[in-house]
Formats: sequence, C-alpha cells, structure tokens
Amino acid sequence: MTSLPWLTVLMVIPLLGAIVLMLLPRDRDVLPKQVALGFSLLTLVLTVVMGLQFQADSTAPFQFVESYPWIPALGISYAVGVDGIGLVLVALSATLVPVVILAGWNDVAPGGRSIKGYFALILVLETLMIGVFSATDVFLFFVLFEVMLIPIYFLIGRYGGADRRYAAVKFLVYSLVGGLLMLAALIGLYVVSAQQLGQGTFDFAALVGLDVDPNTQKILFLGFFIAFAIKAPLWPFHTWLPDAAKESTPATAVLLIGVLDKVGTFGMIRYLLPIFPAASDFYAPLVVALAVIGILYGALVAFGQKDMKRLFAYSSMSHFGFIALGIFVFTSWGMTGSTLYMLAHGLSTASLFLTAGFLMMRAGGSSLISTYSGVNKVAPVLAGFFLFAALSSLALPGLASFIGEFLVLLGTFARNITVGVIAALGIVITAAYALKLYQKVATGPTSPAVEGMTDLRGREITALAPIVFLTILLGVLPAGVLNVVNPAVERTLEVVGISDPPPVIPPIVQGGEQ
Amino acid sequence: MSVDNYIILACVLFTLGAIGVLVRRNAIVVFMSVELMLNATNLAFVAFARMNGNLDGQVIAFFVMVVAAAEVVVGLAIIVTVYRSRRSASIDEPNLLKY
Amino acid sequence: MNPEVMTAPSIDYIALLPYIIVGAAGVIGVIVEAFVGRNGRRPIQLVLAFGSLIGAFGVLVVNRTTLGLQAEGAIAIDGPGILFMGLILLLAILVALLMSERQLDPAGDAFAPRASALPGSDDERELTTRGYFQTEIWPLFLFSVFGMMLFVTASNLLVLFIALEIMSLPLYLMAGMSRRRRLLSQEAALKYFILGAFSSAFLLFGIALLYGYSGSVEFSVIADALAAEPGQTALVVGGVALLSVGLLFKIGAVPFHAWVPDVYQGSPAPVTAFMAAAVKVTAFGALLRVMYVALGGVRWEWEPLLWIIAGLTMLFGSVVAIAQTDMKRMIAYSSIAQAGFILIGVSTATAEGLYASIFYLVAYGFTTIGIFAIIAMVRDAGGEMTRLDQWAGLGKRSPLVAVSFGIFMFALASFPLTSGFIAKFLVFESALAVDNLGLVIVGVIASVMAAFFYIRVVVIMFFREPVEGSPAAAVPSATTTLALAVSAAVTVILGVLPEPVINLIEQAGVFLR
Amino acid sequence: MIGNGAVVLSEGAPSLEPLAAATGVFAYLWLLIALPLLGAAVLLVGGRRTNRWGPYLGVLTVSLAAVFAIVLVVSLLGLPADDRAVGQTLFEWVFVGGFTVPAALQLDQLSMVFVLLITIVGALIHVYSLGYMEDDPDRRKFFGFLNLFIAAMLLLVLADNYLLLYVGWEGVGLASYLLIGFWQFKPSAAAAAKKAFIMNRVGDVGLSLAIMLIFITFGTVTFDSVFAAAGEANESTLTWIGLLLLLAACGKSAQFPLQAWLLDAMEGPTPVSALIHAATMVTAGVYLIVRSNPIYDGTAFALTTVVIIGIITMFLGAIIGSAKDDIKKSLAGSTMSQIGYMVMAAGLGPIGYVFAIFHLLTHGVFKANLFLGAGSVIHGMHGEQEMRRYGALRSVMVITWITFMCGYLAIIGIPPFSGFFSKDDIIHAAFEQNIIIGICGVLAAGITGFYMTRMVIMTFFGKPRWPDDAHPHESKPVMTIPLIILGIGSVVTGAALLYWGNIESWLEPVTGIEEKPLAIPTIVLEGITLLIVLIGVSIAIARYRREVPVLAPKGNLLTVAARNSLYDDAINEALVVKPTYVLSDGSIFVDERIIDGTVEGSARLVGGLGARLRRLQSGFARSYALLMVGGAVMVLVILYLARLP
Repeated sequence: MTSLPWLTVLMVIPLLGAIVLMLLPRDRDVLPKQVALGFSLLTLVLTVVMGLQFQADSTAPFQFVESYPWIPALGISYAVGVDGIGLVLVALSATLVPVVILAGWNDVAPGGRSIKGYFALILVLETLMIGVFSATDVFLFFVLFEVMLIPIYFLIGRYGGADRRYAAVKFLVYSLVGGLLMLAALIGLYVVSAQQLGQGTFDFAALVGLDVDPNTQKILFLGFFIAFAIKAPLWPFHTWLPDAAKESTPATAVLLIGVLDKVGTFGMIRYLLPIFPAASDFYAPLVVALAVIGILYGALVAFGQKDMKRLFAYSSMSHFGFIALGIFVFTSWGMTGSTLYMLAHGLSTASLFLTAGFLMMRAGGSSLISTYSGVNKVAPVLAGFFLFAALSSLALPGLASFIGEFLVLLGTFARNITVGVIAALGIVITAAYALKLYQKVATGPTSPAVEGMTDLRGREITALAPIVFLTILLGVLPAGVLNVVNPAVERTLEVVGISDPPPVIPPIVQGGEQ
Repeated sequence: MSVDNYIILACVLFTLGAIGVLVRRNAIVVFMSVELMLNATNLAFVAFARMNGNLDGQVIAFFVMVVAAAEVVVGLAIIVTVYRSRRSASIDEPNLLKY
Repeated sequence: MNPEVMTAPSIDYIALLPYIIVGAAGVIGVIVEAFVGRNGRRPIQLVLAFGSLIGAFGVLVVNRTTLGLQAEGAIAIDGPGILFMGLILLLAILVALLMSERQLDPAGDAFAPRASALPGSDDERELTTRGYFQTEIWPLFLFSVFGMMLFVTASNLLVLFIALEIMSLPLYLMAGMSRRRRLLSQEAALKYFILGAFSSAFLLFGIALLYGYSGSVEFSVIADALAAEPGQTALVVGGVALLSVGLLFKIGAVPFHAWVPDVYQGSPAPVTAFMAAAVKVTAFGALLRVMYVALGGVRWEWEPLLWIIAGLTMLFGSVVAIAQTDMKRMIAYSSIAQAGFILIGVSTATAEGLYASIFYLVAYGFTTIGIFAIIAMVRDAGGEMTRLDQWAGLGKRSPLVAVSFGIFMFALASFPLTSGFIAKFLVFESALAVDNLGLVIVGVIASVMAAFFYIRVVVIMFFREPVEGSPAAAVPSATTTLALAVSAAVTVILGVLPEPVINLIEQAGVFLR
Repeated sequence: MIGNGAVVLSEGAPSLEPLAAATGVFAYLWLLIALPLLGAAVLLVGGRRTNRWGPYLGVLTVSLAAVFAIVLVVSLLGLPADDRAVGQTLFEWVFVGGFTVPAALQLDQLSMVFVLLITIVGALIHVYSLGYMEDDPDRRKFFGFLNLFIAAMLLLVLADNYLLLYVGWEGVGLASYLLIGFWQFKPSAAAAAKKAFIMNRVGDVGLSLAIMLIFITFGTVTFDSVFAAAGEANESTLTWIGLLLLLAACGKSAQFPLQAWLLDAMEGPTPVSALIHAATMVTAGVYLIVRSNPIYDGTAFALTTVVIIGIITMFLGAIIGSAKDDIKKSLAGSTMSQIGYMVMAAGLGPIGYVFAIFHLLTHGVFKANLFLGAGSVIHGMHGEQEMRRYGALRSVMVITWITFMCGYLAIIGIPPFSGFFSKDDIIHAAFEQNIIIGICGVLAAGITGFYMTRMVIMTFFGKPRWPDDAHPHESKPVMTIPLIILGIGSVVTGAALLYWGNIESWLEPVTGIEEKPLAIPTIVLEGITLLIVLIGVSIAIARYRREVPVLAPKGNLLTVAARNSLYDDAINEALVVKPTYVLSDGSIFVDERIIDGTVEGSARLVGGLGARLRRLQSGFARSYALLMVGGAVMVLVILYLARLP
C-alpha cells in the first residue's frame, strides 16, 4: 500500500475546509462558496487519485488500511479501510458534495442565516460520510453514524422550509431510536466478544470471526437492523423521510437521501450479513417481505403525491426496497445489483432534487406539483433535465439504475420466482408516477407560475452535467465499478456461506479459440 | 418485659410521627412529628442495644439527639423566615413551585 | 469491644487531612462571619473556600496511595472513596467559581443580602441599594462539602447518618438564599427541609433495624452477619428498605424524587448546580458503598429493587421532562432521569457496574455544572429567564453560549463524542454483561424520550428566531467563564478521549470493607 | 469476474461454434448504431446552436447508415448461405458471478433484413420529415429523437443477447414516448405518450422476467447459447418463457390486451406514426418471437397462445380501423390488424416464421407509404385529420393519390402488389396448420379490403367536403419523392423479396422452414382470398359511393363500439387505472393515518402522559411525603417479594 493515509486525508480536507469557512469574515457572501467548492473539489480529485490506486484483484479485504488505538480500554480503535463497496460509496460522496455546493449556490439568501455556516455544515458532513463508509471499527462506524445526524439536523432545522423544525426533530428522534437500539446491540456484541476473546473489541475482522450463538444473533441483529432500516428507510420505518425531504433544501435532500441513507443499506451489507450470518438467514424472509412491500407501497404512495419532494421521498423508499431486497436474497447478482443501485440512486436522487430545486427556486419555492405546468415550453433545458431525472429514476436501460435494478430482480428471481415477479411489478408503477410527474409539470399549457420562467443558467447546467454524464457512463460501462465491487460481494457472501443457485441446464461452452 | 415490646412501641411511635407529617398542616407540628420519628428511632436504638448486649445503640442515641438539635436550629430558621414572609405557618401555603 | 477498658482510638491525622482542612475552613469561616467587619469578610471567605478545597484536593492527590480504614473503621479511604472525594472537591471548586460570580446580576451576586429580611420589604431594598452582600453561605458551603466527603467514605452507619446531616442541613439553608424570586426560594428551602428531615428519619430507622439485626453499625460486621445468617426477615427487609429509602431520596429516584423539581427550580442557580452535581455524586457514592459493602451479601434481594426503581426513574423523569416549560425544572426532571441511568450501573452489583457508575457521575457532574452556569447567565433585570420560550434564538444572540449549551444537551442525550455517550455506553455494557437485557431496553426507550426534550432545547435556541425581549446571555466574569470552559472541555474530552479517566477509575479498584 | 457455483461446467459439456468474428467490412458493424446515436447526441446536447444544420445532420447519419446497410447486405450475400452470421463483441458490459453479458452485436440474416428496413425506410422518412416538420420551431429536437430511435431500433435487432436487446427495446420505447409527446403543449399528446410508455412497461416486465427465467434456466442470455440448449429445457419452463416473451411482444406490438396505446400514439407527428408506429418499432414484437423460435419450438401451448393473440388483434384492429373517421387512427387500426397477421403467422411455428417476417417487411414499406401519404394529405389540409372533411382529393394531390393507391392495393393484397405475396403466404401457411386459422386470415383480409377502400373513397373520391378556405395542395418534392420511392416499394417489394431476394431460403438458417401438404391447390386458395377481399371492397364502395356526411351518423352498436376503439380505454380504466388510484389512495391513507399516525400518536401519547404525570407534582410538601411513604411501602413489598423464592 502507499504510505499516504489516504482515507484520513480525505476526511481531514473537508473538515479543514469547514474550519477555514468558519474563520472567514461574516459579511462575505461569495467567498465561502468558492472556498467550499475548492475544498470539495480537492477532495474529489484526491478520491479519484486514491480510487485509481485501488487494486481490484487484491486478496486483502480492505485497502488503504489505517489503524490506531483510540480507547484501548474498550477495545476501540480508529481503524479505516475500504473494500470495493466502501470505495464506490466514498466516491459517490466525494462526487455529490461539489455538485450540491454548486447547485446550492444560492440556497441561503444573503442577510439571513449564515452562508458560511451552511457550506461548513456540508463540508463537515462530507468528512463524516467518507468516514462512515471507510470505518472498519464498528464503534467508529457507530460514532460517525450518529454524529452525522447533527449536521443534517442543523441543515434541515436552520435552512429548511416552513415546517423545518418539525421535520428536523422528527428526523433526529427517529434516527436516535435506531441509533440507541443499535448502540444496545453494539454493546451486546462487545460483551459477547469480551466473553469469547477475553478482551472486548470492536474490530470488524475480529467480530466477524466470533462464533455468536444464534439466539443471541437474533436479538443483536434486530438492534442493528432497525437502525439501518430507519436510516435506509425501509417500510414501515420511513415516515420521517417525506417530511425531512420536503423541508430540506435540495442540496441537503441530495446528501440526505443520496448518500446518508445509503449508510443503512451499506451497513446491512458490511455489518449485518457477515457478523450475524445465522440471524440474517433467519430474518431474510421478513426483510424481503418488508422490502417488497416497500417497493410497491412506496411507488403507490408516490403515485398519489401532490408534492414533488414528498413524491421523491416515497420513490426513494421504493428504491431502497429494491436495494434491501438485493442484499437479503443472498446472491452475488442481488448484492452487486444493490451496490450499483446505491450509486445509481445517489445520482438519480441528485438529478431529481436538484432539477426540482432549480424549478422551485424559479417559482417562489412551491413544491406543489399543481403549481407547475408546461415548463417544457418556456424552459426546455430545465424540462429536459427533469425528464432525464425521471427516466433515471424509472431505471431506463442504458442508465445506471437499470443495471442495478435488473441485477436485484435477477438475484431475487433466482431465489424465489414469486417474490421476483411481485417486485418486478414495481417498475411499472415507477414508470407511472415518474412520467405522470413529468407530464403534469413539463407538458401542457404553461401555468401562471411558470410563465416567463428563465431556463437553466451555466452554473446550474455545470452542476447537473456531471450527474448526467455519470448516470449514462455507469449504465453503459459499469465495468470499472463491477471490477471493484464483485470481489467485495463475493467475500461477503463467502462469509455468510451462501452461493448463487446454479442454472438448471449447465451452459454450453463457446468452443473454438476466441 | 421483653425487648420486643420496646421495639414495637418504637415502631408505633415512628408510624405516628409519619402520620403526623402527612396529616398536620402547621409546619411546626409537622416538624415536631419528624422529631417524634427521630425519637422513636432513639428508643429502638436503646432497645436494640439492650438486646444485642452492647452500648453502641445508646451512644448512637446521643448522637441522634445532637443531630436533631441541629436540625431544629435549621428547621426553625427556615420556618420562621417563611412565616415572616407569608404570615402563615401552614405547610400547604407555599405552593408556587409545582408540576 | 470491651466496655470496661477504654483505649484511645488511633487516628491517622495525615490520612484524614482533607476532611480536616475543609471542616476547619468551615469553622474558621463561621468565626470570620462573627468577628470580621462586613467589607473584609468576602475576601477571607473566598480565600478560605478556594484555599481549603484546592488544598484538600492537593492533599488527596498526594495521599492517593494511603488506603485503608481510618478512625477505627468508621471511615474507609479506598480507591473509589478517593475518587469520589476528588470528584466532589473538583465540582465544589467549580461551584465556588459560580458562587463568587458578581457580574451577572446588576445588584451583585446570586444570593440575598440578608436571608432573614422580608421579601419585598423596605429593609431588603435598603440592603440592596447599600450594596450589602452576605457571606454566610461560604461556611455553609464548606460544611456541606465536608459532609459530602465524609458521606462517601463512611464505613459505619452512624457516620453515614451524621455525614448526611452535615451535608444536608447547610443545603436546606442555601436553597433559601436566592436574591431574586425569594418566595420561591424560601418555599424550596422549606420543602427541601421537611422532606429531607422526613427521609433522614426513615434512614435512621433503617439503621436502627440493621443495628438490631447485626448488633453493630459497622459495614463489615453487617456484611458478615448477612453472609453468615441470611434469615431474620423482618429486621433485614425493613432495615434495607428504610435505608434504601433514605439514600434513594438523596439521589432523587422515583418515587422519592418529588423534592427535586421544586428545589432545583427555587434555589439560586449556583446552589442548584451544587445540588444537582455534587449531592447527586455524593449520594450515589454512599449508595454504592452501602449496597456493595454492607449489603453485598443480600444483593439478590436489592438488585430487583434497583432494577424497578431504575426503570421507573428513567421513564418518569424523561416523560415528565417532555411536558416542562421551565428550563430549570426541565433540567431537574432530566437529572431524575439521569439518576435512573446511573442506577442501571449500580444495580449490576459488579465491579464493571461500579466503574460505569463512577464514570457516569464524572460525566454528569461536569455537564450539570456547565448547564447551570449558563442558566445563570441567561437573564434579564428580574433574574434568570428560565421559561423555555424565552430562550428562543439564543443561538443568534450569543452563539458561543448557545453552542456550549447545545454540547451539554447532546451530552445528556448521550450523543457520541460527548462524555454522556461513553457514560451511557459503559452503563449499558455493565448491564448487558450480567445479561440484563430488559433494563437496557427500558434504558433505550427512556433515552429516546429524553433525547426528545434535549433536542427541543436545541431547536428553541437555534431554529427559532429571537423574539422581542429575549436578551443575549449576560457577560459573566472570569470565574463563571472558567467554570463553564472547564465543564465544556471535560464534556468533550471525556467523549473523545475517555481512556485516561477510564483507566483511572479501573485502577482505583473496588471498595474496601 | 469471479466464477462461483453458478458456472461450474460439467465435464464434456457440448460446445458451441461461436459466431464468425466480424472482420472486414463487418468490423464496422457498430457504426450502424453509432452513426444515428452520434446524430442524436449532437442534436440533443448541442442545443440551439445546431438548429440551422441539425436536421440535415440527422438525415445524413441515417442515410449513411442505410448505405452502410446495403454494403453489409451485399457483403453478407458474398458469404456462403450457412455462414451469413457474424458477431462482434464491443466491450464487457455486465459481469457478476456467472451473469456475464457482453455488449455484443450479431448480424445474421434476420437482423440484416431488419437493418435494411429500418435504415432505408428510416432514411426516407427522415427526408420526408424535412418537409413535414419544416415550420416546427423544435425541428432539431425532432430529428434528434428520430436518430435516437433509429439507433435504439438497430441495437434491438443487432443485439446478440436478450439483455442488450432489452436496452434497445426500452430505447425505442423512450424514443416513441418522446416523439408521441413531441407536441408537449397539447395535453392529449403528453397523455398519449405517457400511456404508451406505461403500457409498454407492462410488456417490458414480461421481457425482463423472461430474461431472468432464461438466465436461471440456461445460465446465459446470449441467443446462440440459449437456443442451443433450448431443447434440453423442460416444456413448462419454455412455455413460461414463451408466454413472457409474448407479453413483451404484446406491449411493443400493440397486441391484445396491450393494444390501447397505439391509437393514442397517433398524437405524434405523422412521420413518427409512419416510422415507429407502423413500419418498425411496433413490429419488434414479431422480431422477438421469431428470434426466439427455438424456444417456441419446444412449447406448443405458447405457440397456440401466440396465434390466438394474433387473431384477436387482427380482428380487433380491423374492426377499429373500419369505424374510425380520423385517417391516422384508421391506419393505426390497420397496423394493429396487420401485426396481428404477423403474430399469428409467427405463432404457426416454422411454417409461419418466414412469412411473418416477409409480411413484416412488405408491411413496413407499404404502411410507411400509406402513413406518409396520409401525412401528405394532412399537411395539405393544414392539419385536418377527419376523413369526413376530405373527399375528392385525388384531383389536387395527384402524386399523393397515386402513391397512396399503390399502398392501398398492396395492403389489400391485389396481385402483384407486395401485400399479395406476403399475406397470401401467411394464409397459405395458416391453412397448412389449421383450417380455422386460415379462415380467420381470409376473413380479416376481407375486412382489410373494406376499411382500406372506405379510407380511399372518403379521402380521394366523392365530392369535396372541405371548407372553402382550406386550399388543399400537393406537398413539396422533399415529401413526395420519398412517397414515390415507397410507392414503388409497395409495388415491388413483395415480388422482389420472394423471387429475387429469395426470402425463404435467406431466413431459413435462422428460423427453419417447414411445409405441409395442403388439401386445396394454392391457386384456388389465392382465388378465394382475392374473392373475399373484393367482397370487402365492394361493400365499402357500395356504402361510401354515395354522399358521405360530414358529421358521422349515429351508426349501429358495433360501429359505435369500434369508434370507441372497442372500449379499450374504459376497460383499462376499470381494470387497471381505477384500482391503481384506489390502491394509491389507500396506501396514502395507511401511510398518513396508520403508520405515521402510530409514530405521531406514540409521541403524543408520551407527551400526554408527561402532561398528566406532572400533575402528580402538586406543589404540596405533604403529598410529596405521602408519595415517599407509598414508595417506602413499595420498596418493602419488592424486597419482601424478592425474598420469596
């Protein structure tokens, strides 16, 4: 490995940026934004450089590993490292932050709440996001998992819409319920490790190596699972999301739903399955049922929404159903699919919320669908991006989400045909609400709120363009991601001890020399 | 007479004191009830000392008396202050702090 | 003990020096009050107070390896005892810093110029305008600290009782000394006194019953008796029950909590800080010692009791705190809830539980001092502004103060990277180590409810716009600032790097018997 | 790629000859797709800057593709008949634990004919659109979408595996969506576009499920490997795959019961209707079935279902086409009906595959011809689509009229026009298989004669019924030249493909071929068919020779039903749309009241509990003391109980 502590550097730079921002004079309006953008871009560049050094064929479970004792008395260390799944999610975080900074350039009106505070919070969040995806000490993971709530809480509560206080508190209390349950389970795990190893530990590898009694597993699993299910969110732990999404600024919503919520599903892959294999197997039918209900229910509720942001929230819930489904069918297709879907969903969420944000900003901030009509006529570029976002959300083949969704369904189908078929129905409803939204907003005669609307400006297009580019790139050439994700998925499934079902008829080898 | 009877008497006195605290309204009387409880305890100490055949209990009783005296000083100071500002020694009168 | 031959008790004065320093300072303080002129008193009292507290702490640190039973077994100076005393002294120093504040209130300090003066009388007004200050509170304070030190190291039920009274009697008086809202303050004092005396009567009767059972008030003798012959139902049950009532009262555990909100609300903020931090620490110290040392033999009996009390306390404190509209009262209920969490650690009856409880008390004590320091700062001309809605927009008016308060709130809500988190972690861990899942689940539920009202304070401070007439926090003098800075620093450092403190506690070992 | 349990290959597994690697001119196979894709990208990303020259670029890319297609077909002809298939792997696309799908193209005889149809007809329609869309401000976008469509359609037919085909499949769906809704400011157009996409999605679910079933059965989704192993799969699996593929085909090809979107799709500009909703995209379903013939060969049930669906749609479309007064909708009904023919033919099995494709090709040409003709009429009539407002247009639009007549004669199957050969072959094959199917085919041919004649009479003959200020005129050469070419195509395609192109033996390596003896001689059958068609024509002449009222008469029950497209919308509404809304509203209710209600309720409960419990704190010291005494009693009881066991 290289000598540079990559992951720590990635975490420190945004934090440094946040500190620099706070030291800036109060009366500067533009400077904080430029500084924030600079730091986030620097992080992105370094992430790319790090990603290029990642060795997909390495046999080590984690790369860029660092480990220092933190609280040795409790077996806690500062230990970071990424596998393929962690790497892509770190990359997703590093990509989305500069995008939302650019997109949220004017989210905070000068003279109101602190501008530098807004961008500093986003940068702090970036530090925490990168940390949470790269922690290999479960305690460190938990700490970051919880601390992440604070910047989001302030981002919603200070910079959000009319009902922001309610939404922020609801979000935080919901998350704390999960967090505390997870804490209890985490401590339980620690106690088990102390009993088995003599000295308690939070080291991921050591915990995976434990031989936890299946009954204990079942209890501890629930603690972790509910936390992740609230975070993700799965049905029926989701009702904080619509409120949080509605009251957030688009930039916050993108980070919240696009990245933070992935911690839930990431946690399922990284922690639930390897540490509690028996319990995962035991609860799989339940989780699959919740996921499938979530897929259909989320889509149906989204279909009937009158508010754009709430619609996106429910659609995300539906998509998180797919992601959880892919994880809990225990096939390499499903799990890789889920990982890809996480990426794709991050991107599609970004395009949805950001375009909707641009739209709303032009019409006084209303997120009611009925406010808008005929946008395509006055702002075709905006409408075009909006359509792209809708298509990306409905998993059009050729776009990133398609491969994820298809693999998830394939993995499900291979395990249980009925569940696969029911889940597949979701994609029809998804198309229905996505296109219904586009139809209402972009087509038809222009509504008064839309009349005279300006089209997207250069900054806004610059923010969206990389998202669009990546969405298409991942849909057409996912090889780069698959190369790094596949080994991690294989390794996880190996730990769980389940392999893919073989085909009914052994495939015929393509003969001859190729 | 068996020691048990003294113990029982002590318990009765203690209970009476407790009931006094609960039912009397005048702060002074309430306070006297508390003193009754302390003295009931003293009786118990002495009786137990007899029962156990050592002097500890008797010595303790002296200590308790001293403490009770100190308590009186503090207690009366507080009650008098309250009485002066409220013109009432009722313990139910000061009722601003609640819920 | 042979009653016929009186041998002089052997007393190691060096080992007892910390007690002597504080106690003597208190006595000197009384003499100063009697003989020194009005203007000269304050400096002398301050020197006495800080000098004795710091001196006692210094001696404690120097003596930290001199462990053993002292004064014929009446006092146990052991690892936990030293830790508790040290903690009490540190907290007392911070409280003394708050008490010596003279900048926040335009009329002077937080205490009535003459406690006996009629509220609202001409007499009182005159005293105020002439700038009289009373300094009687300082010797009272020192006596109380002296009582606390004795309380946590008492190894004998009689000493325990006397220490309890030495600690409590001055507190009753201090509670009634507020400069502002004096009627409330007096009411608090009266209620605290009546209920305190009532509870100490219970405690004493419990002592009597245990004495009757074992023939001694020594912890070790009682423990031996219980171990040898666990029968004698009535005396043991009655004794344990009444003794527990007395101790649980001081802790503020449900259903013996009723005095807590009223007294916390009515007392002047520095005194409340003293009660909420130091008294709580002391009472837990004594409870731990009594339960672990004297009653260790019947722990299967009091363990379920403490589970139930812990559960009730956590839930009740959290639920009722949600409905509060007054900051001090809310913190009072919160401190009830926190007592419940600490009781989880106590109820395990293991060394781990002991360590967890001590860590929790350290964390909680400092956080609480910080909270009351800020409560004292947020005020208008009429005194502290404790209505929650008056705190709206504090984040905008006084960002630094609000951020500190936010840190304290998050610490009480046991958020990671604050001391409260590690504390709760350790407590839950000790409970799970003895397979007490049920209590942990109740703890989690209570934590969620508790988090709700801590978060609400943050919402009010940061997410609400300041309303007309809600002033910024007053600028305090260096003493309060110092106390606040120390508490905030400890709260954060214990959350980020708790290692040294955990090691310190674990090295201190368990109680001597 | 990491192999695991999924791809453990048994010893001595039968091996498969890979497709010949694409060399020489075939190495540039990818250009076929890349050219229009590039056009689309430039036009759509380039924005307004490309407004001026964009449309020409669009035409250019497709024309180049067409030229290249011709080069390819010539090269293919140069190869031995059995080796006329080349494969080209572009890059690794998806590979996860045994699920390995390269982005790979395959050019074989079947793909080739489709490529020709798509590029040549596509190019003609692009040219035509230059005229048709001349005045539209968003012309550039239109050509961008058209190019996108061509690229997706070519991907669909060139993919060498099901997953890549699926990409093209949804890609054409997207293009169709964009183009139907091209005039987005019209709510009806936007609604129609959405409807088309969603109904197609239902079919797409079928396709994706089919792909999954194929994968878990065969461990691969590449055509060659799947087909080679198809014989080993058990019949019920094949049946399910066949039915799912049929569902997909129903969606894309507007077959019963997913036919309702096609009529609404006529909201799109007419060139779109011609290209996508007549000539190419809607025939993708037929392509899919024919392409998957080795699967259908193993399942009689699925094949029969295909036939039944085909027959139902054939009549459905024909009946609807007979009643619609909107020229495009009538043509759309006809398209449904004709695709029904093809599906029916495909369902006949090896007897019919070839003819399904044959009819598909001829239909692609003559239907494009008819639609463009209709477009020319509509253009000349300034957007008027009601045939009842036409009449006697032959005098003012001579070229349109003549070319339309070519298409007309082709579709009703008058020898030697192209439709005659292809349709007769289908009917012939149907009779070979089953006499009832044959009779259905003949009857449908009769109805075709009726509605097409009705259309021609109402449009070009009779008295003018247009308003005085209409001033219908012939279209510009840019529109008429493609018309002429397609008109000629309508005449010659059939014979050319059959005799010169030798379509049967050309396609045989892909589809296989089978002939059964027929009881009656071919010539008799042709005579009967022709007779029935002529009867249909005569009835139409008899009915519409007289004055055609401008306002539609009330009509009988069947006419009314047919005018309402046999109530397909009402049925969909009742069966699907309404229940979806109800489910959606129900879910929202559950969400807001029950789930969130529980959450909020428990929060309120705790708050209420707090508000109630705080009343305990009455402020009276004596009640506090009572509480303590009670507590002491409680402690005593607990301690006593703890002693018990």
